[in-house]
Amino acid sequence: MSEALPMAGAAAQVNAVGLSKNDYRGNPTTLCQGCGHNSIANQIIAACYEANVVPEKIVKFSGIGCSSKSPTYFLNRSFGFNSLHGRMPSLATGALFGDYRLKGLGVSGDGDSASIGMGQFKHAMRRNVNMVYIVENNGVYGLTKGQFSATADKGLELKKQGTNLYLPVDICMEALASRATFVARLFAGNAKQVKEVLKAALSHKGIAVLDIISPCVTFNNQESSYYSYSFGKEREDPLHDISFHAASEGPQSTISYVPPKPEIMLEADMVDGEIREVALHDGSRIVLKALDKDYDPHNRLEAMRVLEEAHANNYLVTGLLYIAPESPSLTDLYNLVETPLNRLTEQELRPAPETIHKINALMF
Amino acid sequence: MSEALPMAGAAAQVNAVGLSKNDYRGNPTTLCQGCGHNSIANQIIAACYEANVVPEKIVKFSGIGCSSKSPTYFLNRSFGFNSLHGRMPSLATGALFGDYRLKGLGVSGDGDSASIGMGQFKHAMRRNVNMVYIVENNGVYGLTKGQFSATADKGLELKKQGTNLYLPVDICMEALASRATFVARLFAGNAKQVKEVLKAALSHKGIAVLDIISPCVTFNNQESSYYSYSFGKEREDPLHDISFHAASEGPQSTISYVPPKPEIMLEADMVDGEIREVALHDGSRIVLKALDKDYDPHNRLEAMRVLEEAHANNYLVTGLLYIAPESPSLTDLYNLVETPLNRLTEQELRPAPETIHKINALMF
Amino acid sequence: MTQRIVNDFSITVGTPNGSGSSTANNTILRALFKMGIPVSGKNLFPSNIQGLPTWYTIRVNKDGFIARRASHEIMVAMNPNSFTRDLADVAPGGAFFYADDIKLPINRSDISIYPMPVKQLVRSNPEIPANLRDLVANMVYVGILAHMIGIDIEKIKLALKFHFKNKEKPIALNMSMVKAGAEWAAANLTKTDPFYVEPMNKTEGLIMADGNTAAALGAIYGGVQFASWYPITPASSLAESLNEYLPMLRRTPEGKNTFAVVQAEDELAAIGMCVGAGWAGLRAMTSTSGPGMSLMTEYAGLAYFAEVPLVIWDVQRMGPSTGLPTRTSQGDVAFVANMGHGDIDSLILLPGSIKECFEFGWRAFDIAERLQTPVYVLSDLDFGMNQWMSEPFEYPNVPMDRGKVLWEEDLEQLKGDWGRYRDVDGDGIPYRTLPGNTHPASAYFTRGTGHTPEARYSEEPHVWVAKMERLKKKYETAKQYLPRAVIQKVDGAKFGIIAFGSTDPAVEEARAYLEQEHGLKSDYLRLRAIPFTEDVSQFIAEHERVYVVEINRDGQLQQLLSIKHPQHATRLVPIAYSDGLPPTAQWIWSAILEQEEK
Amino acid sequence: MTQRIVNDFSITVGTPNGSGSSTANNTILRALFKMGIPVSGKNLFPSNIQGLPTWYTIRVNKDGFIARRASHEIMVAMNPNSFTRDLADVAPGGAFFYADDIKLPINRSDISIYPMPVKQLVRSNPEIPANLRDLVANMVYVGILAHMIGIDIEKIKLALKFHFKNKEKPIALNMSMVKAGAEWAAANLTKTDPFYVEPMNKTEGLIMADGNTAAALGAIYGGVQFASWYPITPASSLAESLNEYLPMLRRTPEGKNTFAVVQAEDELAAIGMCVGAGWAGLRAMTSTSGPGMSLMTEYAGLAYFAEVPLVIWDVQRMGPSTGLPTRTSQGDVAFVANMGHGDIDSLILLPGSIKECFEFGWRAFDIAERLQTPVYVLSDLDFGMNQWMSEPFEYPNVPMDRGKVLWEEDLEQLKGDWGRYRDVDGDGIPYRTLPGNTHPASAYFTRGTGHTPEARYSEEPHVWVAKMERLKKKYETAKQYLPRAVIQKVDGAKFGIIAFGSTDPAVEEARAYLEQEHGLKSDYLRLRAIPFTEDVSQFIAEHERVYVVEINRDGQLQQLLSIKHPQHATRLVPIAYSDGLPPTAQWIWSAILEQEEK
Ligand SMILES: Cc1ncc(C[n+]2csc(CCOP(=O)(O)OP(=O)(O)O)c2C)c(N)n1
Ligand SMILES: Cc1ncc(C[n+]2csc(CCOP(=O)(O)OP(=O)(O)O)c2C)c(N)n1
Ligand code: SF4
Ligand code: SF4
Ligand SMILES: [Mg+2]
Ligand SMILES: [Mg+2]
Repeated sequence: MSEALPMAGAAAQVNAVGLSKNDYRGNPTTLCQGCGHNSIANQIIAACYEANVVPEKIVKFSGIGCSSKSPTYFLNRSFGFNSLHGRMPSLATGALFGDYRLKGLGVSGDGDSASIGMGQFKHAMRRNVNMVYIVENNGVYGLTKGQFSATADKGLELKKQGTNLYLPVDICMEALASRATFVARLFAGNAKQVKEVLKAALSHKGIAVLDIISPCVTFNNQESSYYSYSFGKEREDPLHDISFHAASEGPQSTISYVPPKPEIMLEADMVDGEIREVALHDGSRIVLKALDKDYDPHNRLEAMRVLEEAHANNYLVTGLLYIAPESPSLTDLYNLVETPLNRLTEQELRPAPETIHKINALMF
Repeated sequence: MSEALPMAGAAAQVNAVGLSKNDYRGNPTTLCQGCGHNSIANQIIAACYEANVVPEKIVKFSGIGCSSKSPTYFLNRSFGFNSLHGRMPSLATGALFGDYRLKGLGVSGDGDSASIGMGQFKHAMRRNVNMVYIVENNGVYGLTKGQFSATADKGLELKKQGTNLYLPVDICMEALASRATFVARLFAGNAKQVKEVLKAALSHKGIAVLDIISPCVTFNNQESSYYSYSFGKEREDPLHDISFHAASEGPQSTISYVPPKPEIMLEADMVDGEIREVALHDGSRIVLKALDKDYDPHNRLEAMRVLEEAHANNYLVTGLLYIAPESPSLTDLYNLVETPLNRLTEQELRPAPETIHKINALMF
Repeated sequence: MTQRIVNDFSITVGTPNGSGSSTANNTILRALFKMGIPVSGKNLFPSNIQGLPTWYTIRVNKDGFIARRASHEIMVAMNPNSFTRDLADVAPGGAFFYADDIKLPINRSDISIYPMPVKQLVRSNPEIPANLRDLVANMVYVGILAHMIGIDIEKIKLALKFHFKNKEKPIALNMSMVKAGAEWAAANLTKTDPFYVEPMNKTEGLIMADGNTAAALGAIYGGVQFASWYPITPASSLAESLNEYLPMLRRTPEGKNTFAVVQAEDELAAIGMCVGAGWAGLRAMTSTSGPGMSLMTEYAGLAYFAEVPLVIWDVQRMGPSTGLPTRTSQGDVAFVANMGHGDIDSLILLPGSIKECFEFGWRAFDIAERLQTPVYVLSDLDFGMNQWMSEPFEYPNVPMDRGKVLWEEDLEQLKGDWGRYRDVDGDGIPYRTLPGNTHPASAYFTRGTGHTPEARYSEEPHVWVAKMERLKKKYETAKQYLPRAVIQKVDGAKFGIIAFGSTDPAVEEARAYLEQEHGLKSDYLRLRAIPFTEDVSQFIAEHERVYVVEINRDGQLQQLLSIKHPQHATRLVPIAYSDGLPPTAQWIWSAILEQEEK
Repeated sequence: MTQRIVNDFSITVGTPNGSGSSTANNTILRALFKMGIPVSGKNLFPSNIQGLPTWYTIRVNKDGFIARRASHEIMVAMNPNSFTRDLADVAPGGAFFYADDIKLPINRSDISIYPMPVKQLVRSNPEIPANLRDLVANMVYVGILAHMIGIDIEKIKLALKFHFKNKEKPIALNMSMVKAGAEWAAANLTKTDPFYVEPMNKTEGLIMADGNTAAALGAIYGGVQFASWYPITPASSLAESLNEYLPMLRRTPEGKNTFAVVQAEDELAAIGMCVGAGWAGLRAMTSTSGPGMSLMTEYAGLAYFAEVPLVIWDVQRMGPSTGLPTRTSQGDVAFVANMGHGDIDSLILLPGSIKECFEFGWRAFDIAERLQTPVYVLSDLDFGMNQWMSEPFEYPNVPMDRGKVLWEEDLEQLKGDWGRYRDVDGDGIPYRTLPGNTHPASAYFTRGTGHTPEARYSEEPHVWVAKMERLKKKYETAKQYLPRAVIQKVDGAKFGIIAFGSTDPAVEEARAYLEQEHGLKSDYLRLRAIPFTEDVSQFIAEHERVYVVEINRDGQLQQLLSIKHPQHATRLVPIAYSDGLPPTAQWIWSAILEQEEK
């Protein structure tokens, strides 16, 4: 529809697929000023632009919440579906069968994914649905005005809500327990890292879970919370710097939203300060820089250990925690025809007339 | 109701609370002969009898499935509620507020808890609901005739269902990720271990998750599956022998279903072959015997490691994986009056008449 | 001995659940069918896998009336736990066959009693491996019955051949027991009952199928591209039939799939996936029963409001709640008509035969995509899980209707000027684009919140009202795409009958009875869709009394008809009853008689 | 200058959402209320936290008609984004106040225009910290308005005192801006509009409250013991009010709680917990809105069938689907009446005032426990989230009815001979025991599947039918426990009106208008519960035309009335409309006039 068209006549700078940054924008935000979710939306725009994503090859999904509103704030040229509270994963799962060449980009909240949506969230990971799954994690229900979500810390106090009595859900731990194939924890205030991990996630085949701590400036900005900016900034403990190299710089076919390139495999063993490349399914790469220690993002248990340690020591660990680059995504498992399902014709879909006799013959 | 009364005039042997084993029985099973669920029901009867549980102090819960039918096969003198598919946890959570002195005993299936019930299952653990939560895990939907459940192994083949395409849910890993305070994996064929861990679980304050591999003889008994008896027996890798010592042998007050005794705390550090006692909230104890190695069931990460290792090496690890004996259970957090809520009178529940004026005065 | 009673009685077999009697029972059914005699077979089974009593009741009727009957002329008692009751249930003058290892008192002298040495005959056959003995034991009663009432052994062989897909070993094994039974009966039993079957030619050209298989096949011919489901009785076999037949019918020569079937983690997810797939342009369906329908409510409302096509099969079982999972009902009509908070209109298809299960299997997609809305197909356990005689399935007689979809070239022509929810054609149906469309103006944003014709968020009161009124218009438009009612009128009808779904055979039989025995002629409208089309209103207007027959407590369809026909509300008399069993003609005619004689 | 118009107009304030205008608006409302003038205030706000346009509309009416009006005599425009529209919306002859930093064209000469130097006045007050400037800016228009229409500054102070719980600092800060505004207006503005307020004595003895607070307080006086909930607009503040008032009213002298409130992970769990708690003998409740209701469907069906008491508040918002989360509606009536697959009957309470929100808050528990079934209370956003004048809350005038519960001593007397689902008293209501009962015969097993009077599993057809018929009987029994309709009859009434819930003020105003302006007198039945009691049927029978007024598209209540009154179905004329805003009297009278003039 016309609102989604790039501005006519603008002589803007373009990327490898011939699009300007404007082509990646959405409508103006209606979130609060200073909301962490806004900076994430901006990084999505930047990441897609820099990664030469073709917007029509992305499908946006969300549940319900402030976070779930964000898909209207980026990629106006992508289809999008703002579904039901906690039920984005199933919708995305079905929709991505429409055209297996599309990449899902889901934005959810901690209430949306960890409270009401826990079940669907877990099952989307089990299925390795081909999507980037962002949880904009602020520990509260923003849109309904500040109740505790399931990621709020036990003992946290909020004015109208009293004390939170229940243990927090750790999104990354859940992702690991469900064998998600790409798991990262980020901090919305750290724009560059968000952008780089986003680019990596967009190149990953299967589900990439990004737990992005994204403070709610309006309802949860106390000193005692993980999810407030000030606290987040202090406690943040970056695991890696990640920078993204597109495998190809030339204009891409419209079939793939990410530049396809020969695969570059990950080398073994890392030492402190070493730069490590992780090969992604499509041949593009991410480069990991180990800041603190030899961290191997291919080891699930190690990722759990790092999370446990962080939990025990009360700090946030950010970066790419885990990646399993070779797992087939859901649609890969279905032995589908090459033409996207939603472009098949009647001839291709309706069995030939003569088959009906065979079928009737089977009915006795 | 009269069906639940012990047989009149029977001169049976009685336990410390003066009940015979008959007082713990239920109706005859309607499950298939040889179903793993039946042996678990029998162990529940034995465990409750031996642990001197007062049946009226137990409330049985279940979802829907063959497994969820079992609560009618034991403890006819306990209240029970066969709820909805996947929604037992919420029902139990609410019901146990009725009388905080009651212990929940939930029986669910892998479909019931890991497929449809994933969300509620996880949230019950977050809340540390005061119940024993048994998952009778057979990797299939028994009652609906043999479809894959979420704990079925990826690649598993079943006649009418084809190949399972999705990763299995690991109930114990989920329990650990959600910080359940008591997590064990058992094998229904190993009656003694089931009984002993059950007794320990009944003494635990808060949620005790028992993932009991319980083969479906009718729909999932292939060689390639974890959940068949033959395979289970071979692969089983017992972590500990657990035996339960009731802290008291005398007749118990009707208030507590488990013998209260002075607490015996757990000693630090274990060596191979050592016997370790884990203190439970009510002073009764379990004794752990380390078979393979120094295993510390107080270390969540270690439990995860053991599970990961077992997974990598394709075997089953059974025993008490994790216990956090000191966590308050849900009802403990609510600062409730001593009288059970469901016995409060109108006087106690309706604010005094004069308060209405104060309230009206506040309305402007 | 009294007069021979030929091709007009019921046979009921009582066995413990899970004892493998279904092969035997189906074999009897199929053999009778192959003899050209109209038959039906209904499985009255418990919600249990093994051990509880279960019955299979076969109606044999030369006139083609195949509704269940409550009386059992021939009873085969294989289950000690239901023996006494089975014995009591035999119609006076009937025949009682029983496995002679059941040693229980037999206290009736008004019926013929035939003991069957089942165990003995099985054990005496050395070819039968010990572990299969219990299984093939059931074939003994097939053989004995065959001899005693005259079932053609060759037709039994045909049935077994079909059942075992021509595999010789099991066919031979089972046939040996059938023969052993027949021979034993010939040598040892004296027939004292009057019941016989004789060949006819009333089933020629017909097939034998259950409604779930028919629905799945229909969907496959309708080009189903995506199905998500969660197991539940009695709907599971619908999705399982998709799994069975899709690979056969819908793979490319290269062996690639033009479909995907996903077993979801629950019904919330099953419908969520379907809504996603339908939105993305796939012919998407899900199938479930009552509890699953309840869980699908929220997503159903979204699909209605966001205008996403999908097909939902509700194979009804007995509710409320978990109810009787293995018993039939038509109890979800009112719920489905109101499925979702807020103002909702539901398009509902009501197949009334196995052939229509097939037909609505494909047609539902055309309707859903044309109207861009969920289409509910209400079947039930009786259709879904029982074998029925049926006209053969007919290849779809119209091309697929994919509805109003704009692809790249369409947008090119429109110069990108389109709006997802604009009512361009005045029929209330807007145009849509599908993800994957690469035209830069193709994308739009879908939501369950208020939106303008351009699909932008809006809370404006007039925008909301306009949207809701357009949806209402669409509901009106729908009528022209829905199957008309099937109306039978006769001269001198005293009243009308409205029914739908699996009650049709019972209604037809009741009509015949009322006419023959009481001279009460009736017109009959078999409803096939909601909203009600003009012909339905006219039918009601033409009759002073219209009996609305349905298998539920509250007369749910009658209520919906009342709402839409306030001027005739008092004419609509509910004949509503639901006890879990398929309806009998007697229930209908006696209820009508009671009213008519008032 | 034209004639003074006193105490009869509307004031509407347009601000950006989240700009803190609610203190200012509530202050105006409360001050007017304290002046003794009938008022109402309605917040027309977007589903957004900060930035989108929002309006607050105050009706001032000396005759006590406090329904919303569509015309705005006084408009205060604080939001550049809605400025143009706000300007256009002022009634001819009205007054337009605006923040003078908004520099947009003003193209009307038929109204009075008053610029307000808001920013300037705020900045010129050195006592106001920079970070609070935006917040208190709104007090400027309070002050200006006060001066211009005559709001008593002392009453404003009272309102602020209440708002800030007597905390001096904020009261002083805000009052300083009110005064600055008033003084500036006195010095700089010349009044050219006719609108004034003057003190009256029409609010004496009344309170000011919202329906969610009232409901929560009512529940507390009803002895609520367990509440589980999941946040959702517009229901959240009901549970949050429980959290606020329970500790004050329901702690023992030792500081222990006689209640528990659990925030569930979603609505499936919220109702599940409630069913558990209700089953265990607690007065259990949950509160939600449309989407949550949809999700509660499956458990609601179980509670109906297993006969578990609980109370469900549905604070209705605009559906279907996510709809307009911050707009009001009465759109869930049909859904709730059919909430669950299978045959369902729902007990529904329909509070029609804030006082009734309180009353039904406690009464719902009595009814639920007496009938052992879910009780739905349908409120709506207009009640739930807006401030209303109200009669004071009344202490419950009857003792609690805990229904038929057997404790240890009862079972002792019965010698353990009881059955959970036996209809001992012939009223369809059985007896129950509660977990924790230590009598060895107390326990029973509850299920959503078919069961005998002794609570044993059963699939027997007659057992099922008996159970369902008993439930129907219980539904009949219910009528004697439900609140009767409130009926107003006048001599010479030409027709009847049926309405419920928050439409009452608009209906009353419409009736007055129709009588005064058109000589059309009407009788009025305010419905307070479903099922319909005899008085409702009689009311319908007494009128040739009965207008059924409701805020939805489909005339849902009218449909339910039609079903139950087929003989009068044509008399029931739906006056149904729903655009998200609270109804106006004009909508009702014009719709009725249109019909009457036909
Ligand atoms: C079924 C249902 N229940 C409740 C709601 C109300 N609701 C809207 S957003 C929301 C919470 C959102 O929290 P989160 O996902 O953390 O997003 P945030 O606003 O914090 O970004 C809730 C409870 C709803 N829309 N649907
Ligand atoms: C909402 C709903 N969906 C589906 C069903 C049908 N159903 C009954 S039991 C069951 C699966 C049970 O599997 P599991 O929990 O593993 O138990 P098992 O029978 O294997 O012991 C299903 C899908 C149902 N009762 N309710
Ligand atoms: S309320 Fe919180 S989460 Fe929502 S938009 Fe505002 S800052 Fe963001
Ligand atoms: S079907 Fe499987 S799970 Fe169910 S009772 Fe039989 S053996 Fe057990
Ligand atoms: Mg949040
Ligand atoms: Mg199972």
